[in-house]
Amino acid sequence: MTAEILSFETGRPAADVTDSEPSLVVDVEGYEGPLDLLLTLARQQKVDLSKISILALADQYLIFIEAARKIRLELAADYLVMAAWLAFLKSRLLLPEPATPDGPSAEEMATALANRLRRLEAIREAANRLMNRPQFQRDIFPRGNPESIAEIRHPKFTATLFDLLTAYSAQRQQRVLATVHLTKRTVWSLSEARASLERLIGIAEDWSCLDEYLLNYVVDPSQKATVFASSFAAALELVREGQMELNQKEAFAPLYFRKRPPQASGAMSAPELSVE
Amino acid sequence: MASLAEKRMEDTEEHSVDSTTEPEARPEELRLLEALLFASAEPIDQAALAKRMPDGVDVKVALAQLQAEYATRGVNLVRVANKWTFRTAGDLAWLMTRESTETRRLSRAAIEVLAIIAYHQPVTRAEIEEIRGVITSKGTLDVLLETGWIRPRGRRKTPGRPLTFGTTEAFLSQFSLEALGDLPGLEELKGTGLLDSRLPSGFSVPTPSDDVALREDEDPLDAGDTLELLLAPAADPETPSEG
Amino acid sequence: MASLAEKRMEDTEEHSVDSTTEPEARPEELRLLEALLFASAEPIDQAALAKRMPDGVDVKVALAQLQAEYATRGVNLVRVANKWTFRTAGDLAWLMTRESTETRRLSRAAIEVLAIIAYHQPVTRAEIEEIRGVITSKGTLDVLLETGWIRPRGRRKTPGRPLTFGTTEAFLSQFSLEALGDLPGLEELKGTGLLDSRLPSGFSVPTPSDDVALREDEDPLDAGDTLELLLAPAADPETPSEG
Repeated sequence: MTAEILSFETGRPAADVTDSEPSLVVDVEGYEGPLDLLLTLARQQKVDLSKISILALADQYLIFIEAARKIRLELAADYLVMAAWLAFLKSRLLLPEPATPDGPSAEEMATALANRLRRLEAIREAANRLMNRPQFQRDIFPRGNPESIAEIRHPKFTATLFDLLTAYSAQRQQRVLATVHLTKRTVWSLSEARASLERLIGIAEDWSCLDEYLLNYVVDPSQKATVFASSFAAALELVREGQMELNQKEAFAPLYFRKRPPQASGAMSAPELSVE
Repeated sequence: MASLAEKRMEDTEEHSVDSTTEPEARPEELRLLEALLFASAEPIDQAALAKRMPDGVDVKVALAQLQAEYATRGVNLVRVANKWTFRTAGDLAWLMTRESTETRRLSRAAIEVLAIIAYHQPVTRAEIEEIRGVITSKGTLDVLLETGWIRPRGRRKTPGRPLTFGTTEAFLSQFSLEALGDLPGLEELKGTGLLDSRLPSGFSVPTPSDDVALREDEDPLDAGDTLELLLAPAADPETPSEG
Repeated sequence: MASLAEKRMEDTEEHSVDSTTEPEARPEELRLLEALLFASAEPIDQAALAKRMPDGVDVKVALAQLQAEYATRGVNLVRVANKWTFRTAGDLAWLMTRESTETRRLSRAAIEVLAIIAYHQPVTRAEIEEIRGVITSKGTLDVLLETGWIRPRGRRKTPGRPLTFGTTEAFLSQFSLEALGDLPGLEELKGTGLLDSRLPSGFSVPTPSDDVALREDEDPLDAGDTLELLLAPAADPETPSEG
């Protein structure tokens, strides 16, 4: 996998130097991209990354890539781009700086690369330390047999006074109406009222107060309303028929009636219903 | 981890009130045992514990020591069916419960029974049934007793000595009534349209009273009733008598 | 430590109250706290604990006391993501080997990406790739999302509105971190200026933050993101903000 052994001093594969096995095992599969490869190469300089020789590193990288190409190892474009960039950087580093530098100087570019490497290394170190922390469920454990917190439920019942009264009224009423059949409503029918009025007319030759008569007539006060209503309707009918005259001074004033005088019987077409 | 541990130790020193003896003095096997017992999903027997302990540790002694250490704590080391486990102290059971209230609506039947008890109290179950025309299920009364709004107040002096029911102070409180006499009477019920105005003349609505004094036809509850009717809330002796 | 402990012992002797001989001297709230925390498998925050404690108990002080008491035991009281929980001591990992719990082995790439997210959060995929100098495969992020340790937290206000990633409470819990500030080596990293994504190392060194509040250059996730990123664990709205 990662059997590249490159000599820092020469920038050439160590295998060449120690002319034992001539084979240099070059394999990029073990690397997470060119930066990873560069970092591995840089580590072999065995110095603080801040003091690394970018020039030497570029050489190492280019040799590695060259070796890989020789054995027709398929290289991802990333690696080639980096190789081209490093070749460019190397030439800039070797040449004297142009008088008017536009853009970053070669030194700055080299520092930037060194910083990237330092940062990658730092994050790897951090990752390492992170993973070496005691991990939950691997090194340290929670309560194995947790005790559950029992839930005691207190029901809170709701009901309103309205519910209560409705329920009470409904069932009381229901029971009453179910057993005691509805008492027959005592209502004065129109014919009843007419018959009574006809009897009254026989007595009333002069103006008489209808209300008083009715009151005398009605026994049960609760029937007052129905007696009034029916009598009034019957009275209107009798007036229309010319048998009776009605008189009321104003709205809601007592209603007076009398038997229609006989002389007026001829003028039936104009019944007198005067409301002054 | 090292840094955290150190940090924790520093905290320790800051707050070191009167924590136990020198930690160094505590035998390591107690640490091991407590960690094992804490993390185990089930109680562990002594043999299984011994298997994980370093050689030469007297597990029995260590367990006894650990048990003694935890005896006064909120968590105790207990032996259950010959296996060891940590359990929260028995006297802290109250702490391990969470109380919650859930709102429940009373059933129609329950409200009806409640209303009859309110207006007709003291009233027996048979009387409630007579008014409603249906059998009252045990469950309905149980639910009402659970609400705390009704209580058995005595026994009717009739054959079978049936329980008489009445309402409680909680009932008044629930329905925002100052006294039971505030329940609307016949005319008011008619006025609100709840009762039909055409009801027969014989129809009446009792004037409700929750006077705690027993009526003439009531006996006090029997001594055994309290046990028999666990659900029934105790009558509040402080309830003032209401007209 | 030893000298301090001795000093403490002297202080104790002055008052002639030795806590070990008189277990009754231990404040009751410590019993309550230890029962609650011991029984629970899940960390509990201080507010929730305070709710269960009697009035007048300074829960913070009591927790510190309890933490100190347990610091040298096989079970420690630790704070994880601002919540308190008992856990077995880290140095007893050898004892706790469990046959069934096999932790997933993350690939080297996944570990690196996780570390970058932890130390640089909120961070976009492009920024992760910039640091690693290599494309991050979709699979790597998927695996990390599946662990529940990272989450997409928003979108960076830059062209393309890339997702920003951050860590979760589960991450803190997994690595026994009280807060992100406890990340190992964080101070050194900040000191070197290497945390800054810009090159060369600049003046301002950003501090990683898993504060749920979005940064100025972050937008909230889109409504569609929830569907698109089913793997992403939901953000815990209760997470208190961390510096």
